[in-house]
Amino acid sequence: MTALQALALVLVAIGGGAVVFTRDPSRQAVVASLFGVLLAVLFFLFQAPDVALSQITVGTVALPLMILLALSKIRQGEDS
Amino acid sequence: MLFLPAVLLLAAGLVWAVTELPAFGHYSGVYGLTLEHVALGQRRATDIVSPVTFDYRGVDTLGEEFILFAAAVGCAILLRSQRDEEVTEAASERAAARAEEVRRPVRALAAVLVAPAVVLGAYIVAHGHLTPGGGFQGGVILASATVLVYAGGQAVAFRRVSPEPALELADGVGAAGFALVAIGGLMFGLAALHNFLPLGTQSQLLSAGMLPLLNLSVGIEVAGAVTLIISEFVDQTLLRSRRR
Amino acid sequence: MNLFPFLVAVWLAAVGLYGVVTSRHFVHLVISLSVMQASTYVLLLAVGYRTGAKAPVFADIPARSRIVDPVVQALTLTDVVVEATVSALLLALAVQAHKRFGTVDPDELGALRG
Amino acid sequence: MTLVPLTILVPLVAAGLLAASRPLASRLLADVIALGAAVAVLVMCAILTHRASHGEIVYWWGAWRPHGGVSLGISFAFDSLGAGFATFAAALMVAALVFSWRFFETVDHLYHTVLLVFLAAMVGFCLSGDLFNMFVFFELMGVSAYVLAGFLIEHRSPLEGSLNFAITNSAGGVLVLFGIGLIYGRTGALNLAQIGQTLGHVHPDGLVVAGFALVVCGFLVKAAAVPFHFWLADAYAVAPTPVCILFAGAMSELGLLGVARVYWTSFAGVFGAHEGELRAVLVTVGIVTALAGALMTLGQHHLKRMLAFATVSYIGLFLVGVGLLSRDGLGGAAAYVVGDGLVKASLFVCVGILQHRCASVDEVDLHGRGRVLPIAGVLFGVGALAVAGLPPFGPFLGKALVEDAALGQPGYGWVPALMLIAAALSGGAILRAGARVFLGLGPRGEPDESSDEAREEAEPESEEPHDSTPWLMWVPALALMAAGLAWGLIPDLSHSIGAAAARFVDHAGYARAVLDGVLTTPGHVLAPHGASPGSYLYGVGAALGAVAVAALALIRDGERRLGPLMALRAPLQGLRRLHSGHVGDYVAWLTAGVTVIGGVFMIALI
Repeated sequence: MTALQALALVLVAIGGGAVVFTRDPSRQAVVASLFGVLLAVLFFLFQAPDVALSQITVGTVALPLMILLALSKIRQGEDS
Repeated sequence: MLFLPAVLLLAAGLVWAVTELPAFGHYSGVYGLTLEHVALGQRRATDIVSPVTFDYRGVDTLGEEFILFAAAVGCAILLRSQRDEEVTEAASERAAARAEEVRRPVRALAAVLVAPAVVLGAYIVAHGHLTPGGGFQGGVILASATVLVYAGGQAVAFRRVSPEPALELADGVGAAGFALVAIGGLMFGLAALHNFLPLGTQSQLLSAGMLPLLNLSVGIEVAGAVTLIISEFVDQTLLRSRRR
Repeated sequence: MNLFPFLVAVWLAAVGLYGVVTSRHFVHLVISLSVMQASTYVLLLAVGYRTGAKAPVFADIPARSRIVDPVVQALTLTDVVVEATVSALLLALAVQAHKRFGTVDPDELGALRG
Repeated sequence: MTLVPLTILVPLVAAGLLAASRPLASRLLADVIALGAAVAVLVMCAILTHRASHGEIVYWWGAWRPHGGVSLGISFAFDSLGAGFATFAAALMVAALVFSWRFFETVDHLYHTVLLVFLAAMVGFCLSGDLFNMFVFFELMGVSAYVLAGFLIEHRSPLEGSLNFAITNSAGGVLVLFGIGLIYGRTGALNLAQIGQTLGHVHPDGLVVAGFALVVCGFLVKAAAVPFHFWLADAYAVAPTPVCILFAGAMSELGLLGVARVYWTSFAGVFGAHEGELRAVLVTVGIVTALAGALMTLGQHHLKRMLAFATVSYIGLFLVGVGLLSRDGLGGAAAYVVGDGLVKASLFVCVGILQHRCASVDEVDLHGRGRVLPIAGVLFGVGALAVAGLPPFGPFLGKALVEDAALGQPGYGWVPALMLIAAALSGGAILRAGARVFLGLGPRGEPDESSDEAREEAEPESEEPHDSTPWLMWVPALALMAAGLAWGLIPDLSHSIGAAAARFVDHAGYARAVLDGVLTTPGHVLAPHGASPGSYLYGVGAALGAVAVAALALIRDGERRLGPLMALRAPLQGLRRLHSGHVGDYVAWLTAGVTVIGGVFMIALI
């Protein structure tokens, strides 16, 4: 295992924990997006560019966007 | 109180199990090693993941496309507007006000990025069998092009560039297209999902047989499905319940 | 050190499971579920990795190069899509839950059972 | 051979085109296309089932035959049991579509689209011979089912039921996939036959056991065995009634088919020496599921929720058959699934008809109001006795074969007695509900304090009560019941199912057929000819027990309204408290269940 891979793995492990233990959902959406980037980096280092590309488009763009839209709807309901 | 010991024990069991996996970096599975030797010659696709996804294990991808298809249709069903809701003028006005809030440079940037996103998405779909990426990744990027319109603060305009029937059409036709290509093999007296197009020259845009066709239908389906899902969520932010 | 990637996979599964069970907010729950799912990506890709091998793309490497297992990559691609779609559906349900009942807390929504 | 891929491609293409058909939007078009596709699948599966009786049909997608014993592609393997189950699922789909035709007044083409995807997923899951491909169809089935469960989104309960369903089953999916990752890491194979061959007959180690336990537990989540069953009642109680037919009749049972398939094709060799321990675990889980489900059935007043818990109870009985890990047990379970599924589907249709007519599905609320529907009442009564095991109908045959298989297994003589109790309790609960609704027997008003909740759940699907029932709704009710009753009367059915089961459990024969393309001609099979005389006693006993349970439940006994059944009250209350409706609890139970079952496997098998 290369040092880079080990570093990425450590970051992914910390990131996963951070996502779960961030209890405020809108901050969590940001953390989850970062976690998605970390995973994508790990996949690149595991020589899986196809998966990394998928992960970037889904994990850091599409999914956080859906989460933010859902949260904005939920918050809008709480305002009124 | 029940859960913590359970999850700790489960983790312990999993740790025990993974210690008996081949050490990291020492993969020696016959499946991958056989493909390493035969795939390039058999399919003439330079990105080996592409023939594995669409050809050798094409049925998985068929199922996967329909998972996405069902989810998009499902979001349309679950988020459809109810009788007691409507897009009120107030909501539209708020959306317009929000558009004003988004600063002009951001809007300009979003507008400028739309065209490159479309080009990039189309490029990735077209080169699925040659370089990393393919119908799925390209499709999501294409979807994000329409989303950029929303990011520019144009929630109402976003609805206009992505009318629901057109999205359902893309979603349905793309998904059915994949299944029809699978049936195509049968038409030529071959097995389903069997390649029925010439393999062509390696590294050419039109090579690797039916892979470009499959990438294309997946690209259409994914772009339609993802835009459909996101537009349903956008709709929700415009909807107001009449009861409140 | 040869075990480390697999241990990370187990950790992600366990911590995601913990998040799902203890969650008080549906959106938080959905994201925790996605962490749980991420454990399988790490497991699969780690299983198929070969030290010193190249990515399975012959666009820029010689045709006889050693490559990592393309099969697990295809499996992970499918897995990523599955995770995204299930998340989308769950978020749609969470939005509806909030709209109908003004709560995103599984405890409050579940209160009608006896 | 070209029929094989078409069984899933036809419904998928139809679904795609239907989704794209909004510009032509017409309810009639959607009904016709969906029904046409479902009938086509039914016919194709029936033809293939017939052909498969001469030996497995192995189909390689893309013609990727194995390369030196290594499978490169994905195979579909038709054996009569798997193909027969696909036929059964398609038949239920046809019934559900016919029933939906008039049941829903406002429903658009998207409903049919999702149903067709669901059908393709069920068929694919039955036939797939590849572990990861099974997972894909498992998830496809899941995603379309979550949508169908939450279809009536305007009400509170569907939302909750669908959320609990989706979260619990997604967690189950992660378990399956983690297990697949472990198994792939060891064997480098995904094809079931190849996994079996690679694992061979060596002594199992922690990895193999953990991989197996994870996959089995993931499938048991879908099957809803205790303690993975919590989501089921929430989801089935709220799904539209036509969808319930499919959920209760086929979807849960597919989880068990998955367990049986994976065991017999991949793990029978490596666990061969430890079959006894494995059998003990699976049969115990099955019996616990059957009894817990039956007790919960007794405590319900929401008719769909009651039938949902009855489903859990019968799943437990099927699991006993599968878990015996013998040809006769498996054959019995297969016969039982079909017989019980048909009758149960008819019961769901009866509830749907009641709901259409009276706009309620609450037993208390409906007290005596079912008198306007005498035919439904007769169906309900006959159905309740049939599912309890009254000879010689369909469910009886299956139950008797499972009991005979248990008696044939040394050390399992106690099983039939417990099966009798479970069947009598759940059958009795249904009979009690029928007597109250259709005959107006028993006390009027609140039988116990839980009814407020039951009423809250009993939100109408079609809001207005109707004055008459369209004949198109009676067709599936009568046809399903007739088929379910006649299932037990088919001459020598037990023998042909026994032969099919013998092929299913032929570990080596399957591997040869898939990997080498060599068909072993089935030899003479000593499968049972009909149920044993003793099992008739058990069947009659269970039916009488059901009548007794129903009668006792209806007797007003002062303050103690449950009458002599008071003895069951304490465990019932405890059980009910566990069904909290809180999804976190459900997933916690799931974790505990995996840990316990996996732990026992580890201790017993290594």
